[in-house]
Amino acid sequence: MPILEITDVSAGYGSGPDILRGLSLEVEEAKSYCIIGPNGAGKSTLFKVIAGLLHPRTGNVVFRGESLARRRPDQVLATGVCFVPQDQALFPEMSVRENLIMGAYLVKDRSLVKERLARVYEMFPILSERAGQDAGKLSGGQQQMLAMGRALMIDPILLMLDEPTLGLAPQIAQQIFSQVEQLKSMGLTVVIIEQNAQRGLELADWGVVLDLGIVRFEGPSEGILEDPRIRELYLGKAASTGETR
Amino acid sequence: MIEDRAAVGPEPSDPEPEQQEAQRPPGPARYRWYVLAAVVVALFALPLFRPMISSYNYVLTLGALILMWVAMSSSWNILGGFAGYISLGHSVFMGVGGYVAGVLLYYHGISPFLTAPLGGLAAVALGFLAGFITLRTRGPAFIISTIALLFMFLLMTDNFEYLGGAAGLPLPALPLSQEWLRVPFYYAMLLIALGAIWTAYRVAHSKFGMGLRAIAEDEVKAEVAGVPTRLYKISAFAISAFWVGVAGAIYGYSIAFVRPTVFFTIAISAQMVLMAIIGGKGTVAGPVVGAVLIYAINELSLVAFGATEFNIVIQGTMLVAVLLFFPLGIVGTLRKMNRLPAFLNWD
Amino acid sequence: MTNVIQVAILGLLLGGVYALMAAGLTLAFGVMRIVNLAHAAFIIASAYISFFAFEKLGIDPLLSVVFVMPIMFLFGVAVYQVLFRRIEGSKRFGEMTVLLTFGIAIMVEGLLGFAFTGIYRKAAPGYANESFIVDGLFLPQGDILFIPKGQFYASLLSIVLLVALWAFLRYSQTGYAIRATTQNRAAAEIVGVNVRRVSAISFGLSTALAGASGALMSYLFPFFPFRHWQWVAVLLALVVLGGMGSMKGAVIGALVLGVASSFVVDQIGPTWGPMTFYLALFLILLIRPQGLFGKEAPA
Amino acid sequence: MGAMLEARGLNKGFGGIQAVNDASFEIEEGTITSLIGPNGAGKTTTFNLINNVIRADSGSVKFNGREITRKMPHKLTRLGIGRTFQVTRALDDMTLIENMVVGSSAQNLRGTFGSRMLDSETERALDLLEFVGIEKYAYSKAELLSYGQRKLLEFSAVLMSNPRLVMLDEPAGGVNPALLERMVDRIRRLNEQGITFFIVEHNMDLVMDLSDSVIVMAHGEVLTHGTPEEVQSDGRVLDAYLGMA
Repeated sequence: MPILEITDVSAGYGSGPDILRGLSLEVEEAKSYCIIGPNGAGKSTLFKVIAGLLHPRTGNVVFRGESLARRRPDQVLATGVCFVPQDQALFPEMSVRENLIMGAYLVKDRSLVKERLARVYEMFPILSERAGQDAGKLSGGQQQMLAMGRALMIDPILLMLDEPTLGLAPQIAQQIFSQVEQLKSMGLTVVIIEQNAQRGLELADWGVVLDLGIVRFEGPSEGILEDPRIRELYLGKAASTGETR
Repeated sequence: MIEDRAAVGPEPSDPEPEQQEAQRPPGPARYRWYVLAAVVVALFALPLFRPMISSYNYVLTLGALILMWVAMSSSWNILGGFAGYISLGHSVFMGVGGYVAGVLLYYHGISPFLTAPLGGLAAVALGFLAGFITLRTRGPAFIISTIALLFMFLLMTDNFEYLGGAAGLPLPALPLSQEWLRVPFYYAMLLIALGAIWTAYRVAHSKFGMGLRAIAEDEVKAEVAGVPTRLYKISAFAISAFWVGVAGAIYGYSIAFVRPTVFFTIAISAQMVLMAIIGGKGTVAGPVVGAVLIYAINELSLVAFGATEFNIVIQGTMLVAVLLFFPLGIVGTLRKMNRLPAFLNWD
Repeated sequence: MTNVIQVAILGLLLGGVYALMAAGLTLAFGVMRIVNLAHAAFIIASAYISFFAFEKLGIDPLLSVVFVMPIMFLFGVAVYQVLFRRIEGSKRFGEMTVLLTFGIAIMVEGLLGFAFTGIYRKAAPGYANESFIVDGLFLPQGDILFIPKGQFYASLLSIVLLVALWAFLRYSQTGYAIRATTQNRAAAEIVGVNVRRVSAISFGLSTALAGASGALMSYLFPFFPFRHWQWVAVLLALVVLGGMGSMKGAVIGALVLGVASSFVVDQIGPTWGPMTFYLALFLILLIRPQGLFGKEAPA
Repeated sequence: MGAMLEARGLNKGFGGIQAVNDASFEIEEGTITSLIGPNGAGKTTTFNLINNVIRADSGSVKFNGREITRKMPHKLTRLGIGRTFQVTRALDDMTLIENMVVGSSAQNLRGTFGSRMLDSETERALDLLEFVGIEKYAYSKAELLSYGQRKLLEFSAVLMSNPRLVMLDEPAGGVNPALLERMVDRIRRLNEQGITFFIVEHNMDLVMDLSDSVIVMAHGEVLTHGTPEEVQSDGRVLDAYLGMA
């Protein structure tokens, strides 16, 4: 029984063309997904549609029986769907602690906020060390951890991470991955867009390959990278067949 | 990240928008020139019909003022309409023109009818200088700096003895009998208005004007396309100052004094902005239509209500209403609806 | 030496009031990118309320903030809902807000002129013409300092309000949301802030601050409807100087320029005071177009 | 005789992230060179650094042996470097013809304040619009064009200034196959006439088909530079896309 059902969604920006072109996808509870695909495939757009930041032109997004397609972002968040965008989207002049508290903006119970804050600090000790520092002054990796930590403050059911390791050194990226691993083990449903496809797929139960605004193919994450269609997707038709021009 | 904000996949369908044929759009109907020529001839001939006009001086004064506003809002439009840089302190140039001519008359006895172009050039010089500094910013900060420029000049003229301080300089009247006194001012303003419209028309129909419109739409794109944006912006500022300065010179003479509060008040700048926006900023005809209309409304409400405050309320309300409902102004909106009379299509 | 201290004190007292006035303007710009040219018109409108409350009902201008601020808050929320919501997301939003508020300023000015005519007003509560006198202490023998009571109270109230604003922004739930929206509107949406609601509240707060400033203005400075232009020019100069949207920049700018203008007044003459602000504005545009605490705009 | 375009040690950081890191490359005259790489590799930033829309932190750019690092963009256009934008920035409120002519250099005051368009310019603009096949919209406003047609407009407008080097930022993004074919054909024909192309593009079929040489960027650095075949068979390139580097 999927918790998130995306059916036939088309979406685009302003008066621009459709970026998602009738995309359908099902996400099951407590499983983890890695979305890969070349630039321009519509990966980030898909996340924005789910998060309510972009309304689909056609199709529907249903989360646990409720339609999200016309909801405001804060209403989507309240259902337990949380989005960590690619550009981290922190509040640069707020301290780490304040950023985390902002993450629980919709949580009215103060003691609950405190509890979760402690849990995030435990999971990301570096954030607790830097609690008083402005978020804008953190390193790239720390900012990413803060973005993830902030997402946890709402205690999400479904967590969407858009390229969490973008621009990070391999070692730092490794840390981020192990933290995602931890989130998984906590029972969260995680959907991740990851450039480091190999690592991302290792982490995930299920791989989804997007191209040109639709799901090109999906399957258990092992073996996806060996699929010859992958090479073609990233390096052109000639590359997959081994022929040259 | 910087890249791929709007990464896009191929488009399955690329609907061809509905289009007319590839010809050049039909040229503007010819009769518009007859209409315009007739209007200009009528304006030149107006003072000749003295016996037929009951309140001759009132009509000429009114005519001169409307023409002055036509000139000033048309000039404002070159910077604010074409280039998209809103100046809320444009009357500073009127004051510069007024004071240059006023000083030359008061201290040296040279008639403003001769020195008005000098007033305009002084305004141009200030335009260059101010543009050089204020055009380093864009948007709100630029607008604010134009207001500050205006108040700087108010303060300075208020405090310079040479310029007569807050009381200003009284100017000797034109040595003419009362009955002919308004005629030279009327003709001067008519020439100024025609000059300003011509300038706006030339700018609109030049590479320069096209560059300004590109700047208004997307400055970075314009620059990369090859438009020297900084030079063009500063030039637009300076050019848009010229006729305002000339008009100021004649206006000071016509009221027989120059005084800081006559020129350096935001109300006068506001008027220019209002006229251009209501008429349609960025079009050549818009400011002309706006100036005539607003001035007519002002006069009517003065006659009807007598209170200037009420006038101001109407102006503010009109500005807000036009911005919210017809941001393109009268001419712009009519054109969009394809309802613009041919004789007003000057672009 | 005593004179220098005296001038500096007067400047600081003035700067405190300027800071309060500029804070409201900065709040509106920071959260919603609204350049409110009508801010000073709102201040003058509020000054009339306080003035008449004093003249007719004998309510002390300093106390009148208790009702002027809520009135202006509601007024601001209404203005936001009626005017700004409909242009949100439009192409040239910044420019639109300037022109719209320009129109509003003209309207308010006209209405005030219509209702109260153009004559100068100034409330005169008892303390307005009294001073505290400081002597002894560290001062040379025989020298004394005057601290005008009216300005002292005004400055004190400004500080109280600014601190309250600071605490509100820093510790309240809504304050968090306002700061978050200021710093990163998209991120605020992501964490569940209803940015439209926050915008309405912020604009209301901004006009409420104008209300408080007006209460102070009613007895500190003579006012009449047309005066708001001079004020808004000075306040906007302050806001640009501080780096548009930076509260810290606006407050520091207000204090520094308050003192600077006070020295200009002392040394050159009272009419040159505002010149300090304009000159500072052009100087900063030449050296650092993004303002003291502003950030460089991306390409 | 050096290369036509020579970038040396370009650097640009945004906040904590090094968008372009010590990038050096050369583009030979008469070639079609593509710049590819995963998201966030710094491709568009590199473009922006070359024509100085964004100022480089360090490094230099030479065009035909001439230092152009600090030159204003409009001067570069005059020197013969044309450039399109990723998100098409057509001047919506202007007609296609005006879009074409707006940048053409007015040589003197007469040219600047004389007629909006010279007959020769109109003719050339019409020719170029015809060349890309959108001449029937010549006197309509650009806002009426579809997304793909805008790309063609942008492409043809760049040609107005008789550039020697044309930089295209994602010419194929959002363009339907028919229009795309047209675009590719036109690029080829112009290249045969001796115009050098430098292209950022995601459509790998197009890149591999069209390019004489391909520069691959990842993490702001130039990873490799070679022929399409070399790049396609270079294991590091796919690894860079899939994050396995």
